[in-house]
Amino acid sequence: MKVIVQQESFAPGQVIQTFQDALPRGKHGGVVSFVGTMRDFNDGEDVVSMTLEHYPGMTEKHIEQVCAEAAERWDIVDSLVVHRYGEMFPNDAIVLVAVWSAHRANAFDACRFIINYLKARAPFWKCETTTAGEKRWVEHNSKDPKAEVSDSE
Amino acid sequence: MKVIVQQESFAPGQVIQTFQDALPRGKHGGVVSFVGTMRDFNDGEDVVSMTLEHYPGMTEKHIEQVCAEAAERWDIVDSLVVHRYGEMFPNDAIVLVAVWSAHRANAFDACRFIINYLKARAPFWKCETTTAGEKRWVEHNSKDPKAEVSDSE
Amino acid sequence: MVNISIKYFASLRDRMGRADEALELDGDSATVSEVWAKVTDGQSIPDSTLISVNMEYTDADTVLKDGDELAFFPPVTGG
Amino acid sequence: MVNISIKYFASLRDRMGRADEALELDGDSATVSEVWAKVTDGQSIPDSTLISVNMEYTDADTVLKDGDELAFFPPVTGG
Repeated sequence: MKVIVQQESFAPGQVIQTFQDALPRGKHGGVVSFVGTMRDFNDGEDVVSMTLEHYPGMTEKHIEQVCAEAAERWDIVDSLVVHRYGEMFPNDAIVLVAVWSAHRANAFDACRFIINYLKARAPFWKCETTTAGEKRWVEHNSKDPKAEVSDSE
Repeated sequence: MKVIVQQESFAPGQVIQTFQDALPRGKHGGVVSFVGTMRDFNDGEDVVSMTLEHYPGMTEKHIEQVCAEAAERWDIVDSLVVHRYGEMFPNDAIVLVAVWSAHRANAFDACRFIINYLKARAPFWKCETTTAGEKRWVEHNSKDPKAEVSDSE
Repeated sequence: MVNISIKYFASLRDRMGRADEALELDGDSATVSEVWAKVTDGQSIPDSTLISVNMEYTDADTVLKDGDELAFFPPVTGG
Repeated sequence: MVNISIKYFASLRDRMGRADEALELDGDSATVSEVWAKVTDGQSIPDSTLISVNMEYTDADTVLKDGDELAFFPPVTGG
């Protein structure tokens, strides 16, 4: 289990491959991953960049909790989360969740669980800069971070 | 929707990135992918290489059918499948399924559907070569390729 | 006259000792199981054998038409 | 004497005009809502505000202990 919260941009495929090359051989049959990408519009306006603020320490702690919970609930080989903070640009990868398992059903379930709970619980806040130079906080619907979450929103 | 059945090895992350770079901008919020990897043991014996036989024409046709069905059932932006045939070696990627969508729930569901039906329907057969030089066909449990499938096996 | 082609894959090809063959059916038509009996000297199709006609899955009762591509193969193991 | 630190994030930091502060509580203890009233001249915590103490989510009735790190922030929007 590895959780990385970093400012630098990253190439999801490369990060997955490097992590996978270090896994014990022959134990996993596959990897399921989710990569979230920055869009270039939101609410009808063009967005030139986005700054992600986070709560250092609490962010890592909660993503690690979610990964540990996934490893308890499903039989998986390993998991990897990379999440950026700071300024980023359209089409940048924001978040990567990857889960390796012997049976793919577990990897699908665990990967989905991790990204859903990460989105509900990990303290990150998006602030967009529009082409008009306006900065605005992205406001989502209020959600209890302790509640059961889904990915239907 | 793109289906590639090829003999050459491929780097999943690179293939995903190249495909994604050509997608219309701003329509998808993320990509869910499954990558199946060749293991280096099976049934307790070390496997040095594997040869995947396929039914040219029928293989592509059935993977395309499965992708088209996924696109009907879920609101997705695009899907990509790469599947190898011929000789491959431990830790090689055998299959990649990637699905882009605006809402990640659809990408998870569609990706899982595609790999499950691909595994049940696409005419591929694995033949392993063990360290003892023995060649053997991998036999799975019999399954009706027309039935509803799951990923629990 | 009904002319068909037959393909065998994987372990079934090894068992048959050939990858494909052409067959001319005497009557107007024949089912898949009748064709199998013909190419194996009267045997019945082994359990779990999969059958396709013109690259679509089908069953042993399917009646073959002129020009059909019939295939027999074991359960698939891709992905 | 109870000394705590408070952090504000995102739109709530903009609104408070500060990112963090230290607070010495007069009595033996205070709840999160009492602390919020103290730093905002008697207001109540806005709807949908999230609260953490020592980096764990909690609610407004939590009683603070000496050395606690309290944080207020809007709904999270990562991932």
